[in-house]
Amino acid sequence: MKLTLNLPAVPEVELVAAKAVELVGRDLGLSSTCIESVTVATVEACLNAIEHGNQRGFAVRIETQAAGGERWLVIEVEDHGGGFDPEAVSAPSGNRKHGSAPNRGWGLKLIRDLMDDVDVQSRPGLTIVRMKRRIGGT
Amino acid sequence: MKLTLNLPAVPEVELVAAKAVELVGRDLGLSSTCIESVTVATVEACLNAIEHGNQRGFAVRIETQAAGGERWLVIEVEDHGGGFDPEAVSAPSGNRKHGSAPNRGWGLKLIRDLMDDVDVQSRPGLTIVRMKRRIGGT
Amino acid sequence: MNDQRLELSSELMAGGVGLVAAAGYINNEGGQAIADVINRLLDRGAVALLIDLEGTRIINSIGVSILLEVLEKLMEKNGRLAFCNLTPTIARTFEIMGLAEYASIFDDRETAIEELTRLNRAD
Amino acid sequence: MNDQRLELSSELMAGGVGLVAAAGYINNEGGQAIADVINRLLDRGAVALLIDLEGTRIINSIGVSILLEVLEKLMEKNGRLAFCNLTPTIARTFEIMGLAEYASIFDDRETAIEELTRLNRAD
Ligand SMILES: Nc1ncnc2c1ncn2[C@@H]1O[C@H](COP(=O)(O)OP(=O)(O)O)[C@@H](O)[C@H]1O
Ligand SMILES: Nc1ncnc2c1ncn2[C@@H]1O[C@H](COP(=O)(O)OP(=O)(O)O)[C@@H](O)[C@H]1O
Repeated sequence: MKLTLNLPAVPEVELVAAKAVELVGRDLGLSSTCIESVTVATVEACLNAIEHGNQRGFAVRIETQAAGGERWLVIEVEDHGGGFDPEAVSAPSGNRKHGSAPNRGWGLKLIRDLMDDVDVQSRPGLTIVRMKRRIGGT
Repeated sequence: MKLTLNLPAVPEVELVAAKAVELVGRDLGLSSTCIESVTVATVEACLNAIEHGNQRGFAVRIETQAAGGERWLVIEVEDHGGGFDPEAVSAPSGNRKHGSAPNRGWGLKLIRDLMDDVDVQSRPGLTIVRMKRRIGGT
Repeated sequence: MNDQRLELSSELMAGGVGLVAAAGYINNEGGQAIADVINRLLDRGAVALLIDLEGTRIINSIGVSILLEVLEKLMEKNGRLAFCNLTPTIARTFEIMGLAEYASIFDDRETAIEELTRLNRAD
Repeated sequence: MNDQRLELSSELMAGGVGLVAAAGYINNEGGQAIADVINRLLDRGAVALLIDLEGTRIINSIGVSILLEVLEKLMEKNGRLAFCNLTPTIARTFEIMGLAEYASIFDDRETAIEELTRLNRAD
Protein backbone atom coordinates (compact mmCIF):
# COMPACT_ATOMS: atom_id res chain seq x y z
CA MET A 1 0.00 0.00 0.00
CA LYS A 2 1.38 3.36 -1.04
CA LEU A 3 -0.34 6.67 -1.44
CA THR A 4 1.21 9.92 -2.60
CA LEU A 5 -0.25 13.39 -2.59
CA ASN A 6 1.36 16.40 -4.25
CA LEU A 7 -0.58 19.30 -2.84
CA PRO A 8 -0.59 23.04 -3.59
CA ALA A 9 -0.67 25.47 -0.66
CA VAL A 10 -4.39 26.27 -0.88
CA PRO A 11 -6.41 26.90 2.29
CA GLU A 12 -7.26 23.76 4.28
CA VAL A 13 -5.49 21.49 1.78
CA GLU A 14 -4.21 19.56 4.84
CA LEU A 15 -7.72 18.06 4.96
CA VAL A 16 -6.94 16.11 1.76
CA ALA A 17 -4.13 14.41 3.69
CA ALA A 18 -6.48 13.96 6.67
CA LYS A 19 -9.02 12.19 4.44
CA ALA A 20 -6.30 9.95 3.03
CA VAL A 21 -5.11 8.98 6.51
CA GLU A 22 -8.71 8.26 7.53
CA LEU A 23 -9.45 5.95 4.58
CA VAL A 24 -6.10 4.15 4.67
CA GLY A 25 -6.44 3.71 8.45
CA ARG A 26 -9.96 2.35 8.10
CA ASP A 27 -8.79 -0.06 5.40
CA LEU A 28 -6.01 -1.24 7.74
CA GLY A 29 -8.60 -1.81 10.46
CA LEU A 30 -7.11 0.78 12.85
CA SER A 31 -9.23 2.15 15.68
CA SER A 32 -10.78 5.56 15.20
CA THR A 33 -8.66 6.87 18.09
CA CYS A 34 -5.48 5.69 16.37
CA ILE A 35 -6.64 7.13 13.06
CA GLU A 36 -7.49 10.45 14.67
CA SER A 37 -4.15 10.82 16.40
CA VAL A 38 -2.24 10.05 13.20
CA THR A 39 -4.50 12.55 11.45
CA VAL A 40 -3.70 15.33 13.93
CA ALA A 41 0.05 14.67 13.55
CA THR A 42 -0.25 14.63 9.75
CA VAL A 43 -2.25 17.86 9.72
CA GLU A 44 0.43 19.57 11.86
CA ALA A 45 3.21 18.41 9.54
CA CYS A 46 1.25 19.67 6.52
CA LEU A 47 0.63 23.03 8.18
CA ASN A 48 4.37 23.41 8.80
CA ALA A 49 5.09 22.49 5.17
CA ILE A 50 2.57 25.12 4.05
CA GLU A 51 3.64 27.85 6.49
CA HIS A 52 7.40 27.35 6.49
CA GLY A 53 7.75 25.79 3.02
CA ASN A 54 8.19 27.81 -0.15
CA GLN A 55 4.45 28.12 -0.87
CA ARG A 56 5.00 26.07 -4.01
CA GLY A 57 3.33 22.99 -2.65
CA PHE A 58 4.46 19.94 -0.73
CA ALA A 59 4.19 16.17 -0.79
CA VAL A 60 2.64 13.64 1.55
CA ARG A 61 3.52 9.93 1.30
CA ILE A 62 1.62 7.31 3.24
CA GLU A 63 2.66 3.68 3.32
CA THR A 64 2.77 0.59 5.48
CA GLN A 65 6.09 -1.05 6.30
CA ALA A 66 7.19 -4.15 8.16
CA ALA A 67 10.35 -3.88 10.27
CA GLY A 68 11.65 -5.67 13.34
CA GLY A 69 8.66 -7.99 13.57
CA GLU A 70 6.28 -5.04 13.65
CA ARG A 71 4.03 -3.31 11.15
CA TRP A 72 4.17 0.44 10.84
CA LEU A 73 2.12 3.13 9.23
CA VAL A 74 4.68 5.57 7.86
CA ILE A 75 3.87 9.10 6.81
CA GLU A 76 6.34 11.47 5.19
CA VAL A 77 5.71 15.14 4.60
CA GLU A 78 8.21 16.86 2.31
CA ASP A 79 8.61 20.51 1.44
CA HIS A 80 11.19 22.56 -0.42
CA GLY A 81 11.32 25.64 1.78
CA GLY A 82 14.24 27.17 3.65
CA GLY A 83 14.53 24.33 6.15
CA PHE A 84 15.44 24.60 9.84
CA ASP A 85 17.43 22.98 12.59
CA PRO A 86 15.00 20.67 14.40
CA GLU A 87 17.40 20.37 17.39
CA ALA A 88 17.24 24.11 17.92
CA VAL A 89 13.45 24.19 18.26
CA SER A 90 12.59 24.49 21.95
CA ALA A 91 9.38 22.95 23.25
CA PRO A 92 6.75 25.54 24.12
CA SER A 93 5.77 25.96 27.73
CA GLY A 94 2.21 25.52 28.96
CA ASN A 95 3.04 27.68 31.98
CA ARG A 96 4.10 30.81 30.18
CA LYS A 97 2.80 34.07 31.60
CA HIS A 98 -0.08 35.67 29.78
CA GLY A 99 1.16 37.92 27.01
CA SER A 100 4.72 36.66 27.25
CA ALA A 101 4.67 34.96 23.85
CA PRO A 102 2.13 33.84 21.31
CA ASN A 103 0.65 30.41 21.96
CA ARG A 104 2.49 28.93 18.99
CA GLY A 105 5.13 26.32 18.42
CA TRP A 106 3.10 23.25 19.38
CA GLY A 107 3.19 21.45 16.03
CA LEU A 108 6.40 19.43 16.41
CA LYS A 109 5.63 18.66 20.06
CA LEU A 110 2.21 17.24 19.10
CA ILE A 111 3.72 15.24 16.24
CA ARG A 112 6.33 13.70 18.56
CA ASP A 113 3.79 12.91 21.29
CA LEU A 114 1.13 11.43 19.01
CA MET A 115 3.41 9.26 16.86
CA ASP A 116 5.72 6.42 17.94
CA ASP A 117 8.77 7.53 16.04
CA VAL A 118 9.58 10.85 14.36
CA ASP A 119 12.59 11.78 12.31
CA VAL A 120 13.11 15.24 10.84
CA GLN A 121 15.66 15.78 8.06
CA SER A 122 16.06 19.37 7.05
CA ARG A 123 18.42 21.49 4.99
CA PRO A 124 17.81 24.56 2.83
CA GLY A 125 15.48 23.41 0.04
CA LEU A 126 14.47 20.05 1.48
CA THR A 127 12.67 19.17 4.68
CA ILE A 128 11.30 15.68 5.30
CA VAL A 129 9.29 14.90 8.42
CA ARG A 130 9.00 11.13 8.73
CA MET A 131 6.46 9.89 11.28
CA LYS A 132 5.82 6.28 12.21
CA ARG A 133 2.99 4.65 14.09
CA ARG A 134 3.06 0.99 15.21
CA ILE A 135 0.00 -0.83 13.91
CA GLY A 136 0.54 -4.41 15.10
CA GLY A 137 2.86 -7.38 14.69
CA THR A 138 3.71 -9.03 11.38
CA MET B 1 -1.94 25.32 -9.55
CA LYS B 2 -1.33 21.63 -9.86
CA LEU B 3 -2.34 18.81 -7.57
CA THR B 4 -1.55 15.13 -8.03
CA LEU B 5 -2.90 12.16 -6.12
CA ASN B 6 -1.58 8.63 -6.48
CA LEU B 7 -4.20 6.55 -4.74
CA PRO B 8 -4.43 2.86 -3.84
CA ALA B 9 -7.72 1.04 -4.46
CA VAL B 10 -8.94 1.14 -0.85
CA PRO B 11 -12.66 1.56 -0.10
CA GLU B 12 -14.00 5.09 -0.59
CA VAL B 13 -10.58 6.42 -1.63
CA GLU B 14 -12.47 8.45 -4.28
CA LEU B 15 -13.38 10.76 -1.36
CA VAL B 16 -9.74 11.90 -1.20
CA ALA B 17 -10.15 13.16 -4.77
CA ALA B 18 -13.54 14.66 -3.83
CA LYS B 19 -11.93 16.59 -0.97
CA ALA B 20 -9.18 17.83 -3.29
CA VAL B 21 -11.74 19.07 -5.84
CA GLU B 22 -13.68 20.79 -3.06
CA LEU B 23 -10.69 22.68 -1.66
CA VAL B 24 -9.22 23.62 -5.04
CA GLY B 25 -12.67 24.73 -6.22
CA ARG B 26 -13.18 26.82 -3.11
CA ASP B 27 -9.75 28.41 -3.56
CA LEU B 28 -10.68 29.25 -7.17
CA GLY B 29 -13.89 30.85 -5.92
CA LEU B 30 -16.18 28.44 -7.76
CA SER B 31 -19.81 28.11 -6.66
CA SER B 32 -20.72 25.14 -4.50
CA THR B 33 -22.97 23.86 -7.31
CA CYS B 34 -20.05 23.94 -9.74
CA ILE B 35 -17.76 22.28 -7.21
CA GLU B 36 -20.33 19.58 -6.49
CA SER B 37 -20.88 18.72 -10.12
CA VAL B 38 -17.13 18.45 -10.79
CA THR B 39 -16.90 16.32 -7.65
CA VAL B 40 -19.56 13.88 -8.85
CA ALA B 41 -17.81 13.54 -12.23
CA THR B 42 -14.44 13.02 -10.54
CA VAL B 43 -15.86 10.42 -8.17
CA GLU B 44 -17.33 8.49 -11.14
CA ALA B 45 -14.01 8.53 -12.99
CA CYS B 46 -12.22 7.30 -9.85
CA LEU B 47 -14.76 4.51 -9.36
CA ASN B 48 -14.15 3.34 -12.93
CA ALA B 49 -10.39 3.44 -12.39
CA ILE B 50 -10.85 1.37 -9.23
CA GLU B 51 -13.37 -1.09 -10.65
CA HIS B 52 -12.00 -1.53 -14.15
CA GLY B 53 -8.35 -0.70 -13.44
CA ASN B 54 -5.79 -3.24 -12.32
CA GLN B 55 -6.47 -2.75 -8.59
CA ARG B 56 -2.95 -1.43 -8.24
CA GLY B 57 -4.00 2.12 -7.77
CA PHE B 58 -4.63 5.07 -10.04
CA ALA B 59 -3.73 8.73 -10.39
CA VAL B 60 -5.77 11.92 -10.27
CA ARG B 61 -4.35 15.19 -11.59
CA ILE B 62 -6.13 18.48 -11.02
CA GLU B 63 -4.98 21.72 -12.61
CA THR B 64 -6.15 25.00 -14.02
CA GLN B 65 -5.41 25.92 -17.63
CA ALA B 66 -5.98 28.92 -19.84
CA ALA B 67 -6.91 28.27 -23.46
CA GLY B 68 -8.85 30.17 -26.10
CA GLY B 69 -9.48 33.15 -23.83
CA GLU B 70 -11.08 30.90 -21.20
CA ARG B 71 -9.96 29.38 -17.94
CA TRP B 72 -10.53 25.70 -17.32
CA LEU B 73 -10.41 23.36 -14.41
CA VAL B 74 -8.90 20.18 -15.84
CA ILE B 75 -9.07 16.82 -14.11
CA GLU B 76 -7.35 13.70 -15.37
CA VAL B 77 -7.91 10.23 -13.96
CA GLU B 78 -5.41 7.62 -15.09
CA ASP B 79 -5.35 3.88 -14.51
CA HIS B 80 -3.29 0.99 -15.83
CA GLY B 81 -5.98 -1.62 -16.26
CA GLY B 82 -7.10 -3.50 -19.38
CA GLY B 83 -8.61 -0.46 -21.05
CA PHE B 84 -11.74 -0.31 -23.19
CA ASP B 85 -13.18 1.21 -26.33
CA PRO B 86 -15.08 4.30 -25.20
CA GLU B 87 -16.93 4.50 -28.55
CA ALA B 88 -18.38 1.05 -27.97
CA VAL B 89 -19.97 1.96 -24.65
CA SER B 90 -23.68 2.53 -25.22
CA ALA B 91 -25.55 4.98 -23.04
CA PRO B 92 -27.85 3.28 -20.55
CA SER B 93 -31.58 3.70 -20.96
CA GLY B 94 -33.77 5.23 -18.30
CA ASN B 95 -36.76 3.45 -19.80
CA ARG B 96 -35.56 -0.12 -19.51
CA LYS B 97 -38.10 -2.70 -18.33
CA HIS B 98 -37.79 -3.82 -14.73
CA GLY B 99 -35.37 -6.70 -14.42
CA SER B 100 -34.10 -6.31 -17.98
CA ALA B 101 -30.61 -5.26 -16.94
CA PRO B 102 -28.87 -3.97 -13.87
CA ASN B 103 -29.12 -0.24 -13.36
CA ARG B 104 -25.45 0.23 -14.17
CA GLY B 105 -23.42 1.97 -16.80
CA TRP B 106 -24.20 5.55 -15.81
CA GLY B 107 -20.69 6.69 -14.92
CA LEU B 108 -19.47 7.92 -18.31
CA LYS B 109 -22.87 9.45 -19.12
CA LEU B 110 -22.78 11.47 -15.88
CA ILE B 111 -19.19 12.56 -16.51
CA ARG B 112 -20.07 13.79 -20.01
CA ASP B 113 -23.21 15.60 -18.86
CA LEU B 114 -21.66 17.27 -15.82
CA MET B 115 -18.41 18.44 -17.44
CA ASP B 116 -17.95 20.79 -20.42
CA ASP B 117 -15.47 18.66 -22.32
CA VAL B 118 -14.48 15.02 -21.87
CA ASP B 119 -11.83 13.05 -23.69
CA VAL B 120 -11.15 9.38 -23.02
CA GLN B 121 -7.91 7.80 -24.22
CA SER B 122 -7.72 4.07 -23.61
CA ARG B 123 -5.57 1.14 -24.63
CA PRO B 124 -4.54 -1.99 -22.74
CA GLY B 125 -2.49 -0.81 -19.78
CA LEU B 126 -3.34 2.91 -19.95
CA THR B 127 -6.64 4.72 -19.66
CA ILE B 128 -6.82 8.49 -19.22
CA VAL B 129 -10.13 10.24 -18.69
CA ARG B 130 -9.60 13.96 -19.18
CA MET B 131 -12.46 16.18 -18.03
CA LYS B 132 -12.65 19.95 -18.38
CA ARG B 133 -14.90 22.49 -16.79
CA ARG B 134 -15.02 26.16 -17.88
CA ILE B 135 -14.43 28.44 -14.89
CA GLY B 136 -14.44 31.93 -16.43
CA GLY B 137 -12.59 34.13 -18.87
CA THR B 138 -8.89 34.94 -18.67
CA MET C 1 -13.55 11.98 10.54
CA ASN C 2 -16.38 9.71 9.51
CA ASP C 3 -18.29 12.76 8.44
CA GLN C 4 -19.06 11.29 5.06
CA ARG C 5 -20.50 8.01 6.36
CA LEU C 6 -24.23 8.02 5.79
CA GLU C 7 -26.27 9.06 8.80
CA LEU C 8 -29.82 7.75 8.61
CA SER C 9 -32.96 8.37 10.58
CA SER C 10 -36.49 7.27 9.76
CA GLU C 11 -40.03 7.75 10.94
CA LEU C 12 -43.46 6.44 9.93
CA MET C 13 -45.86 9.35 10.01
CA ALA C 14 -49.64 9.57 10.18
CA GLY C 15 -51.14 9.27 6.71
CA GLY C 16 -48.82 6.44 5.62
CA VAL C 17 -45.82 8.64 4.78
CA GLY C 18 -42.47 7.07 5.60
CA LEU C 19 -39.73 9.65 6.12
CA VAL C 20 -36.05 8.81 5.66
CA ALA C 21 -33.42 11.47 6.36
CA ALA C 22 -30.02 10.64 4.87
CA ALA C 23 -26.89 12.76 5.33
CA GLY C 24 -23.53 11.69 3.95
CA TYR C 25 -22.14 9.82 0.96
CA ILE C 26 -24.68 7.82 -1.03
CA ASN C 27 -22.57 5.09 -2.57
CA ASN C 28 -23.21 1.35 -2.82
CA GLU C 29 -23.37 0.94 0.95
CA GLY C 30 -25.26 4.16 1.56
CA GLY C 31 -27.85 3.38 -1.14
CA GLN C 32 -28.31 -0.10 0.29
CA ALA C 33 -28.76 1.30 3.79
CA ILE C 34 -31.52 3.60 2.50
CA ALA C 35 -33.17 0.67 0.67
CA ASP C 36 -33.15 -1.39 3.89
CA VAL C 37 -34.74 1.38 5.93
CA ILE C 38 -37.39 1.84 3.23
CA ASN C 39 -38.22 -1.87 3.24
CA ARG C 40 -38.78 -1.73 6.98
CA LEU C 41 -41.06 1.29 6.59
CA LEU C 42 -43.05 -0.54 3.88
CA ASP C 43 -43.43 -3.55 6.18
CA ARG C 44 -44.82 -1.21 8.81
CA GLY C 45 -47.44 0.10 6.39
CA ALA C 46 -45.91 3.08 4.62
CA VAL C 47 -47.46 3.74 1.19
CA ALA C 48 -45.41 6.80 0.25
CA LEU C 49 -41.74 7.37 0.97
CA LEU C 50 -39.99 10.70 1.34
CA ILE C 51 -36.20 10.79 1.28
CA ASP C 52 -34.81 14.00 2.74
CA LEU C 53 -31.26 14.54 1.44
CA GLU C 54 -30.41 17.62 3.47
CA GLY C 55 -26.78 17.11 4.45
CA THR C 56 -26.03 14.90 1.44
CA ARG C 57 -23.52 16.46 -0.95
CA ILE C 58 -21.85 13.47 -2.61
CA ILE C 59 -23.54 10.64 -4.43
CA ASN C 60 -22.38 8.14 -6.99
CA SER C 61 -24.10 6.33 -9.82
CA ILE C 62 -24.12 2.99 -8.00
CA GLY C 63 -25.85 4.54 -5.00
CA VAL C 64 -28.42 6.26 -7.21
CA SER C 65 -28.99 3.06 -9.20
CA ILE C 66 -30.01 1.36 -5.94
CA LEU C 67 -32.54 4.16 -5.40
CA LEU C 68 -33.77 3.49 -8.97
CA GLU C 69 -34.40 -0.12 -8.02
CA VAL C 70 -36.28 0.98 -4.91
CA LEU C 71 -38.41 3.23 -7.13
CA GLU C 72 -39.21 0.39 -9.52
CA LYS C 73 -40.26 -1.89 -6.71
CA LEU C 74 -42.42 0.83 -5.20
CA MET C 75 -44.12 1.60 -8.53
CA GLU C 76 -45.07 -2.07 -8.92
CA LYS C 77 -46.92 -1.80 -5.63
CA ASN C 78 -48.44 1.58 -6.57
CA GLY C 79 -46.41 3.25 -3.88
CA ARG C 80 -44.84 6.69 -4.23
CA LEU C 81 -41.28 7.92 -3.87
CA ALA C 82 -40.37 11.54 -3.29
CA PHE C 83 -37.24 13.51 -2.45
CA CYS C 84 -36.61 16.87 -0.84
CA ASN C 85 -33.66 19.14 -0.06
CA LEU C 86 -31.64 18.16 -3.14
CA THR C 87 -28.63 20.23 -4.13
CA PRO C 88 -28.80 21.37 -7.78
CA THR C 89 -26.14 18.79 -8.69
CA ILE C 90 -28.00 15.92 -7.07
CA ALA C 91 -31.25 17.03 -8.73
CA ARG C 92 -29.43 17.09 -12.05
CA THR C 93 -27.96 13.64 -11.49
CA PHE C 94 -31.45 12.31 -10.70
CA GLU C 95 -32.68 13.83 -13.97
CA ILE C 96 -29.84 12.38 -16.03
CA MET C 97 -30.39 8.94 -14.54
CA GLY C 98 -34.18 9.07 -15.01
CA LEU C 99 -35.05 9.00 -11.32
CA ALA C 100 -36.68 12.43 -11.52
CA GLU C 101 -39.12 11.12 -14.13
CA TYR C 102 -41.09 8.91 -11.75
CA ALA C 103 -40.18 10.29 -8.32
CA SER C 104 -41.47 13.66 -7.14
CA ILE C 105 -38.97 16.28 -6.10
CA PHE C 106 -39.91 18.88 -3.50
CA ASP C 107 -37.96 21.84 -2.20
CA ASP C 108 -38.51 21.21 1.48
CA ARG C 109 -39.79 18.62 3.87
CA GLU C 110 -43.02 20.38 4.89
CA THR C 111 -44.32 20.85 1.35
CA ALA C 112 -43.43 17.25 0.53
CA ILE C 113 -45.20 15.76 3.55
CA GLU C 114 -48.31 17.85 2.97
CA GLU C 115 -48.56 16.83 -0.65
CA LEU C 116 -47.84 13.13 -0.04
CA THR C 117 -50.39 12.97 2.79
CA ARG C 118 -52.98 14.63 0.52
CA LEU C 119 -52.29 12.13 -2.28
CA ASN C 120 -52.47 9.17 0.10
CA ARG C 121 -55.85 10.38 1.36
CA ALA C 122 -57.10 10.79 -2.20
CA ASP C 123 -56.27 7.16 -3.09
CA MET D 1 -18.94 18.91 0.82
CA ASN D 2 -18.45 21.58 3.43
CA ASP D 3 -18.78 18.91 6.07
CA GLN D 4 -15.58 19.98 7.75
CA ARG D 5 -16.46 23.65 8.06
CA LEU D 6 -17.17 24.47 11.67
CA GLU D 7 -20.85 24.47 12.59
CA LEU D 8 -21.53 26.55 15.66
CA SER D 9 -24.52 27.05 17.89
CA SER D 10 -24.67 28.82 21.22
CA GLU D 11 -27.04 29.42 24.07
CA LEU D 12 -26.96 31.33 27.36
CA MET D 13 -28.54 29.14 30.00
CA ALA D 14 -30.00 29.89 33.40
CA GLY D 15 -27.27 29.93 36.04
CA GLY D 16 -24.83 31.90 33.87
CA VAL D 17 -23.59 28.95 31.82
CA GLY D 18 -22.85 29.77 28.19
CA LEU D 19 -23.03 26.72 25.93
CA VAL D 20 -21.17 26.56 22.61
CA ALA D 21 -21.58 23.49 20.40
CA ALA D 22 -18.90 23.22 17.73
CA ALA D 23 -18.78 20.53 15.07
CA GLY D 24 -16.14 20.49 12.34
CA TYR D 25 -12.51 21.46 11.89
CA ILE D 26 -11.06 23.65 14.63
CA ASN D 27 -8.29 25.50 12.83
CA ASN D 28 -7.38 29.18 12.88
CA GLU D 29 -10.77 30.25 11.53
CA GLY D 30 -12.73 27.72 13.58
CA GLY D 31 -10.95 28.65 16.82
CA GLN D 32 -11.55 32.33 16.12
CA ALA D 33 -15.24 31.67 15.44
CA ILE D 34 -15.53 29.93 18.83
CA ALA D 35 -13.71 32.82 20.53
CA ASP D 36 -16.13 35.33 18.95
CA VAL D 37 -19.18 33.39 20.10
CA ILE D 38 -17.73 33.16 23.61
CA ASN D 39 -17.11 36.90 23.74
CA ARG D 40 -20.75 37.51 22.84
CA LEU D 41 -21.89 35.13 25.60
CA LEU D 42 -19.63 36.91 28.11
CA ASP D 43 -21.14 40.26 27.09
CA ARG D 44 -24.56 38.77 27.75
CA GLY D 45 -23.56 37.76 31.27
CA ALA D 46 -22.13 34.24 31.04
CA VAL D 47 -19.69 33.44 33.86
CA ALA D 48 -18.88 29.84 32.87
CA LEU D 49 -18.44 28.55 29.33
CA LEU D 50 -19.02 25.01 28.15
CA ILE D 51 -17.72 23.98 24.72
CA ASP D 52 -19.36 20.81 23.44
CA LEU D 53 -17.13 19.22 20.79
CA GLU D 54 -19.43 16.41 19.76
CA GLY D 55 -19.00 16.18 16.00
CA THR D 56 -15.47 17.62 16.08
CA ARG D 57 -12.82 15.14 14.97
CA ILE D 58 -10.05 17.32 13.57
CA ILE D 59 -8.27 20.13 15.33
CA ASN D 60 -4.94 21.81 14.83
CA SER D 61 -2.50 23.49 17.17
CA ILE D 62 -3.35 26.97 15.94
CA GLY D 63 -7.05 26.41 16.65
CA VAL D 64 -6.30 25.03 20.11
CA SER D 65 -3.90 27.90 20.86
CA ILE D 66 -6.79 30.31 20.26
CA LEU D 67 -8.81 28.35 22.83
CA LEU D 68 -5.82 28.69 25.20
CA GLU D 69 -6.00 32.45 24.80
CA VAL D 70 -9.72 32.38 25.52
CA LEU D 71 -8.99 30.37 28.67
CA GLU D 72 -6.37 32.88 29.85
CA LYS D 73 -8.73 35.80 29.36
CA LEU D 74 -11.50 33.97 31.21
CA MET D 75 -9.22 33.10 34.13
CA GLU D 76 -8.28 36.76 34.52
CA LYS D 77 -11.98 37.51 35.00
CA ASN D 78 -12.42 34.51 37.33
CA GLY D 79 -14.60 32.82 34.73
CA ARG D 80 -14.59 29.10 34.03
CA LEU D 81 -14.02 27.11 30.83
CA ALA D 82 -15.13 23.52 30.38
CA PHE D 83 -15.32 21.01 27.53
CA CYS D 84 -17.40 17.92 26.92
CA ASN D 85 -17.66 15.16 24.32
CA LEU D 86 -13.95 15.11 23.47
CA THR D 87 -12.54 12.22 21.46
CA PRO D 88 -9.55 10.58 23.17
CA THR D 89 -7.22 12.25 20.65
CA ILE D 90 -8.63 15.71 21.26
CA ALA D 91 -8.46 15.16 25.04
CA ARG D 92 -4.84 14.12 24.64
CA THR D 93 -4.03 17.17 22.52
CA PHE D 94 -5.59 19.40 25.18
CA GLU D 95 -3.38 17.70 27.78
CA ILE D 96 -0.21 18.06 25.72
CA MET D 97 -0.93 21.73 25.12
CA GLY D 98 -1.79 22.45 28.74
CA LEU D 99 -5.43 23.35 28.14
CA ALA D 100 -6.62 20.43 30.28
CA GLU D 101 -4.76 21.83 33.27
CA TYR D 102 -7.03 24.82 33.81
CA ALA D 103 -10.17 23.85 31.91
CA SER D 104 -12.50 21.12 33.21
CA ILE D 105 -13.25 18.18 30.97
CA PHE D 106 -16.57 16.36 31.25
CA ASP D 107 -17.82 13.27 29.47
CA ASP D 108 -21.21 14.61 28.48
CA ARG D 109 -23.18 17.80 28.33
CA GLU D 110 -25.61 17.04 31.17
CA THR D 111 -22.92 16.35 33.77
CA ALA D 112 -21.01 19.44 32.68
CA ILE D 113 -23.99 21.79 32.89
CA GLU D 114 -25.01 20.45 36.30
CA GLU D 115 -21.54 20.90 37.72
CA LEU D 116 -20.97 24.36 36.21
CA THR D 117 -24.35 25.58 37.45
CA ARG D 118 -23.56 24.25 40.93
CA LEU D 119 -20.17 26.00 40.95
CA ASN D 120 -21.66 29.30 39.72
CA ARG D 121 -24.23 29.14 42.51
CA ALA D 122 -21.50 28.43 45.07
CA ASP D 123 -19.54 31.56 44.06
N1 LIG E 1 8.79 22.36 7.40
C1 LIG E 1 9.48 23.32 8.04
N2 LIG E 1 10.32 24.13 7.38
C2 LIG E 1 11.01 25.10 8.01
N3 LIG E 1 10.90 25.35 9.34
C3 LIG E 1 10.08 24.59 10.07
C4 LIG E 1 9.32 23.53 9.48
N4 LIG E 1 8.60 22.93 10.45
C5 LIG E 1 8.89 23.58 11.59
N5 LIG E 1 9.79 24.58 11.38
C6 LIG E 1 10.35 25.50 12.38
O1 LIG E 1 10.14 24.96 13.67
C7 LIG E 1 9.37 25.85 14.48
C8 LIG E 1 8.41 25.07 15.36
O2 LIG E 1 7.44 24.41 14.57
P1 LIG E 1 6.10 23.94 15.23
O3 LIG E 1 6.44 23.21 16.48
O4 LIG E 1 5.33 23.17 14.25
O5 LIG E 1 5.33 25.25 15.62
P2 LIG E 1 4.80 26.48 14.74
O6 LIG E 1 4.78 26.06 13.30
O7 LIG E 1 3.44 26.72 15.29
O8 LIG E 1 5.76 27.61 15.01
C9 LIG E 1 8.65 26.74 13.48
O9 LIG E 1 8.33 27.99 14.03
C10 LIG E 1 9.68 26.85 12.37
O10 LIG E 1 10.65 27.81 12.66
N1 LIG F 1 -11.19 3.04 -16.63
C1 LIG F 1 -11.79 2.05 -17.32
N2 LIG F 1 -11.09 0.96 -17.70
C2 LIG F 1 -11.67 -0.03 -18.40
N3 LIG F 1 -12.98 -0.02 -18.76
C3 LIG F 1 -13.74 1.03 -18.41
C4 LIG F 1 -13.19 2.12 -17.68
N4 LIG F 1 -14.17 3.03 -17.49
C5 LIG F 1 -15.26 2.53 -18.06
N5 LIG F 1 -15.02 1.32 -18.64
C6 LIG F 1 -15.97 0.48 -19.38
O1 LIG F 1 -17.08 1.25 -19.77
C7 LIG F 1 -18.28 0.74 -19.20
C8 LIG F 1 -19.22 1.83 -18.83
O2 LIG F 1 -18.65 2.57 -17.75
P1 LIG F 1 -19.59 3.45 -16.86
O3 LIG F 1 -20.44 4.27 -17.75
O4 LIG F 1 -18.76 4.22 -15.91
O5 LIG F 1 -20.52 2.44 -16.08
P2 LIG F 1 -20.20 1.25 -15.06
O6 LIG F 1 -18.80 1.43 -14.59
O7 LIG F 1 -21.23 1.45 -14.00
O8 LIG F 1 -20.42 0.01 -15.85
C9 LIG F 1 -17.83 -0.13 -18.04
O9 LIG F 1 -18.74 -1.15 -17.75
C10 LIG F 1 -16.50 -0.66 -18.52
O10 LIG F 1 -16.69 -1.75 -19.35
